[in-house]
Amino acid sequence: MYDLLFLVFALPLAGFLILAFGRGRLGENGAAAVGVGSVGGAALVTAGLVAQFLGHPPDGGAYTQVLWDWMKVGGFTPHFALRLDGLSLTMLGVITGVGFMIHLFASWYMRGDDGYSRFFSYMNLFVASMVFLVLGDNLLFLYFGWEGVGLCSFLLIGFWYKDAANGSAARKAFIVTRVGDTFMAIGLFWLFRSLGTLDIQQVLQLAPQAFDSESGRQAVRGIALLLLGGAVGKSAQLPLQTWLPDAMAGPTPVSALIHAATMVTAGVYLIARTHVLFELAPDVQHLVGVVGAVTLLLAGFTALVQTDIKRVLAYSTMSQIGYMFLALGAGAWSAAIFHLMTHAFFKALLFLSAGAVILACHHEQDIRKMGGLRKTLPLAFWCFVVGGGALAAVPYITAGFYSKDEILWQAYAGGHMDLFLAGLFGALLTSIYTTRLILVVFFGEEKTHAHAGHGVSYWLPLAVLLVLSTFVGGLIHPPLEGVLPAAPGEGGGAAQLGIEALSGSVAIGGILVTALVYFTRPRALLALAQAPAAQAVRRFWFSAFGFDWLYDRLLVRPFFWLVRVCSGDLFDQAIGTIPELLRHANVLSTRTQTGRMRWYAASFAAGAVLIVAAVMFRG
Amino acid sequence: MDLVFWIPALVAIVATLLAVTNYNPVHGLLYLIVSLLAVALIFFRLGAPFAGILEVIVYAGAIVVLFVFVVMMLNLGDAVVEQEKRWLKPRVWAGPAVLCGVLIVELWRVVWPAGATHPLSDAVIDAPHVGVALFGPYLLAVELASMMLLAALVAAFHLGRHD
Amino acid sequence: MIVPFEQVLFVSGVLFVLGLMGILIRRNILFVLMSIEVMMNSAALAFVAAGNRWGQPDGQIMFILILTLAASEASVGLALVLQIFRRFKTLDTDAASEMKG
Amino acid sequence: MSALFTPQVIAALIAMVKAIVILLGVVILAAMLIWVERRLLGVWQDRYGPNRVGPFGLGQVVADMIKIFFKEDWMPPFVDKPTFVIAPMVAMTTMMLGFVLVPVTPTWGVAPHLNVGILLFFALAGLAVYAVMLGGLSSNSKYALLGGLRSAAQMLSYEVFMGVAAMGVVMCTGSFTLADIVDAQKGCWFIVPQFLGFCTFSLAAIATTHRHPFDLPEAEQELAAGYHTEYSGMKFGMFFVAEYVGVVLVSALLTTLYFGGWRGPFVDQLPWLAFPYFFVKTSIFIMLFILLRGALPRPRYDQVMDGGWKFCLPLALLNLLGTGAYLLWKQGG
Repeated sequence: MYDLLFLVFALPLAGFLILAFGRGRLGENGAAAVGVGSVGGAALVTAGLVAQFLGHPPDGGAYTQVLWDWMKVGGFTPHFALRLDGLSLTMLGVITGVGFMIHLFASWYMRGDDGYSRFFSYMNLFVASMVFLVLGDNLLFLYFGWEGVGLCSFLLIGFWYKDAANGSAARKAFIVTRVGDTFMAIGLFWLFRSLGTLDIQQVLQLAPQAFDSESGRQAVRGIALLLLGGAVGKSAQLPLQTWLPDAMAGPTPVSALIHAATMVTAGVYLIARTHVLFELAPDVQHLVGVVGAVTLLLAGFTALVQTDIKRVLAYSTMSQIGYMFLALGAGAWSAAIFHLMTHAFFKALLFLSAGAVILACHHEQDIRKMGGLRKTLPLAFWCFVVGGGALAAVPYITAGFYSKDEILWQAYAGGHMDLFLAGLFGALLTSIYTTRLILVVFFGEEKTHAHAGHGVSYWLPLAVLLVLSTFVGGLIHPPLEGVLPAAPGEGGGAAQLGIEALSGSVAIGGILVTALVYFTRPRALLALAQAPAAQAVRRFWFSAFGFDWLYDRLLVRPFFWLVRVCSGDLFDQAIGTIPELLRHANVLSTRTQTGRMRWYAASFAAGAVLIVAAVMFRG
Repeated sequence: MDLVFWIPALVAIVATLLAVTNYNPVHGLLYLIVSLLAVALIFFRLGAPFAGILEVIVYAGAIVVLFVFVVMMLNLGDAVVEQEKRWLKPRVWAGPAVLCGVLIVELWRVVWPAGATHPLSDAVIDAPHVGVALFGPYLLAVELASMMLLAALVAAFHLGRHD
Repeated sequence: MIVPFEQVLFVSGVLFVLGLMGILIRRNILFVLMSIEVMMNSAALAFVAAGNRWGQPDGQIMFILILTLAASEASVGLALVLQIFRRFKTLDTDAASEMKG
Repeated sequence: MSALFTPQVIAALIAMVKAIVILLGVVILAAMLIWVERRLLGVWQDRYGPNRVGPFGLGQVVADMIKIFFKEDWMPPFVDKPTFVIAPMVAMTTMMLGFVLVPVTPTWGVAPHLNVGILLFFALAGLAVYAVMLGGLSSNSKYALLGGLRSAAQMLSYEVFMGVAAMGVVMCTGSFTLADIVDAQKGCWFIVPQFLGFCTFSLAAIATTHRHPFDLPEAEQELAAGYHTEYSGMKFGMFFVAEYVGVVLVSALLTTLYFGGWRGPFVDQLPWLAFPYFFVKTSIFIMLFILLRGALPRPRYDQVMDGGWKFCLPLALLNLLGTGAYLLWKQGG
């Protein structure tokens, strides 16, 4: 079974090639069959791998499949190899499993779109790249997949490229993440220079000795910081978070798969993968947690006031990834991955049902124009209730509770009180904005007429993800022992129960208070919102704490100014003379093009006469 | 003086000259055929019977036939002769003729320097020799040539269609 | 006793230049194509003579390749002649001068 | 005197005499064929045919020849004179020249050992197209032009796979030379291993001589007399005789290529049997061609072209492929 590992990325890649070279000739059903089928096949293989892994774990807890040598430069011979261990298996399950559900949903969602097969070809390429990212046994391949998913994210955000705004959103996402990628690339160079290898296992083994000296500690601090920069960019954390809300310009399944479930969690995966480096640099590790904490609070406040249904979810994604970073910072590696998994379930569910709502309301995304949809869209409503519950971490019955509570407990147990309090407050914010979203969209008066979807590719993914978002998802325990080090507070006992009670009551309290205020004091709420101070705060929050404005002033405008200043300088003029000369030469040479064949032949003949004469007189 | 070479050579030169200067396309083509047959004879004399016979079969028997065929299809008649007479004024041909004369003199000086004689042999290189070389070291060239013929076939078919 | 190699080359050169002259002086595209055939034929003659000079079949092989080239050229060229005649109602090469700069 | 009659000169003289005898024989045979054809057609179509002049109407040949020789050789004023004159000459010359190849008996033949052998026949057949084209073109008449176009296209098409078909025989023999080909048929005539080649070759041969059923160029109903509509007198006679010479040539070639030429039972013991064998075999083919004329309807022009390109050419290629594969297999053991 392990031999089939390569299929997990080969199948989507083949799907991509077929769809890309088919150029839409396959028709919608054919494209859907190829696009969904290839990911489905990958999911099946993954399921088999999971069964095998749990039943008969490979020696050393990891299986490596060397396909071929990629290149040979001096002593540097990276193998083209796939490595399967508990961590990558977990990621694989999320990518192919959730990915398959989203593909299935997308085959319903995208029907009738001009770029139907193009969409699936991008999606398949994305899945292939993401699988490659998590399976690569070498940081080089990880980086390869990293850039691959970035490319697919760019392509899919700008999928409806005819609207210029989508194109600029795609560019923004690409450029902002590129900043992080550059950090990461430099970090990898530094790592390779220090250790002479990029093979992940060797890095993890060599690092403790190699960085034992004072200068080594400085080096590992720098490397960890640079890797964090990459992770921050990909995972939309402070300060590179601004691209994610704009990325919602892509089709909703894209938002579900790439900008909620998989790609944006790549940063979490990267840090978990290279955890040894972060453990060697404790202050950087703590910085990871702080970044996560600040981001989750900022995103939580921002989500409170957003009016676009997808933007609310985008900010909540940022905030949830903030939780994961917080967990990483607190040393709760497994909890971070666990939350990554459950978050993939319930956030994919939320995005897909948001997609269902959007499509039912004729591509309306503004929640102020929705309302009372619970009657017309019962399935979407229940999905939102369960997914929102998981997001807000309603105790015991939702998947989100188990993972988030684990994070809070570990933060508390590890003595990171700052992180713990931030997380607790974030939980309150989460429950409030989640409740607000559900109340505004599904309750109140009906403002638009919605058409519910139908078909198996519509309800099956929602149903599966719905089940996974309940406590069922919380029962899945990723086999991470041996891959990631144990967290400080394993097997908590009474203290953990206390934390559970605290966080659970915070979540429930937030929901109840919000619902109560919404149903009983709508007038007071309105009056509060109308207050000038509240308006200012609202605007500030709405603009996501003004980061876009800040970056525009700080980076974009100076850059444009520089470009303008430089556009007419001396060098430019000097270079400009060359094309000018060429243009004149062109005008002259077009004169010789008379269109008369005999003229050309005569010049040939004259040339021949000259050449032969030269030969004759030379010797 | 090797008459078996020089007689066909003179015939070829004269016929070619007449072919390229004739007013009537059909007569020009007839002279061209004569020139080709004369060259075929030279091939026989040079010990290349296979090349000689191919020259007749393919050049004279197929390619020039195509020309005649096109002339028949266009059915130009006497008008074309009048037109050629108008086009072929001394003013038109004097310059190129001088240029070509210079080129001939130059070629004569270059390829036939005084005193240089590399004798040719009487040995016959027969069809089997050519065939063995053609399908041995030149196999790739044969494949390329066949591909070119296919391309020409497709192109001619496409161009020749009434649209 | 056959003539020396140089004399055959000279004859080939004369034929070539005659073909070249045909291209230079004719306006009728049919004659231009004929002249091109003459030029190719003269090149073939030079190759065959060279084959004899070295006692190798390669000269004749080049002749055969030239033959295929000439056949392709003639077929495509004549198809073009038909097209030109259909479009411009004349065989004047100068009529088809739409590519002038 | 003895210096003049060196052995080479004597050999050359003997060869010349042989050539003249063979060519004369062919021409006379061709002339006789006019009578033979008319009589035979008469027999097969249940009528008399020429039977008035001389015994069995044999004098009819002489009478026709006298008429053709002495008729006024009139040339229409609108024709292109040089080409008009050349065309029948080409027709006659190419067909007659073909006989230099044929080994009539082991010792009689002009150049049966020619190293390009059968290729020369294809060269001549290729040149024979000019007779038709020039005749049609120089006549300046639309019947002649259309007839010339048609027959030129037809001959070109059929020559292609005639060559391909004959290459099967060449591959079996390993030589272009007709004498070698006859020798190679000592054990078994090539009709057996090269049956497909024989079928296509004979079809193409009929088409090349534009005999019925491939006489579309002369289809009277549509094109008057095709490319020789404007011809009369001796020039017409040359076209006419050239056609019969062609029939004889093609029959002789079929005999040589596929039916063992002069070979037959006891020919090694009794060499004088060679000529009768050759004559009889060739005559049978001539009769066959005449019978075809009497028996078959004329196909439409596009049917003729389709039959050539879409039926005969693939068949000939198949034959060639099969032969090549068989020879390679035999060689490889």
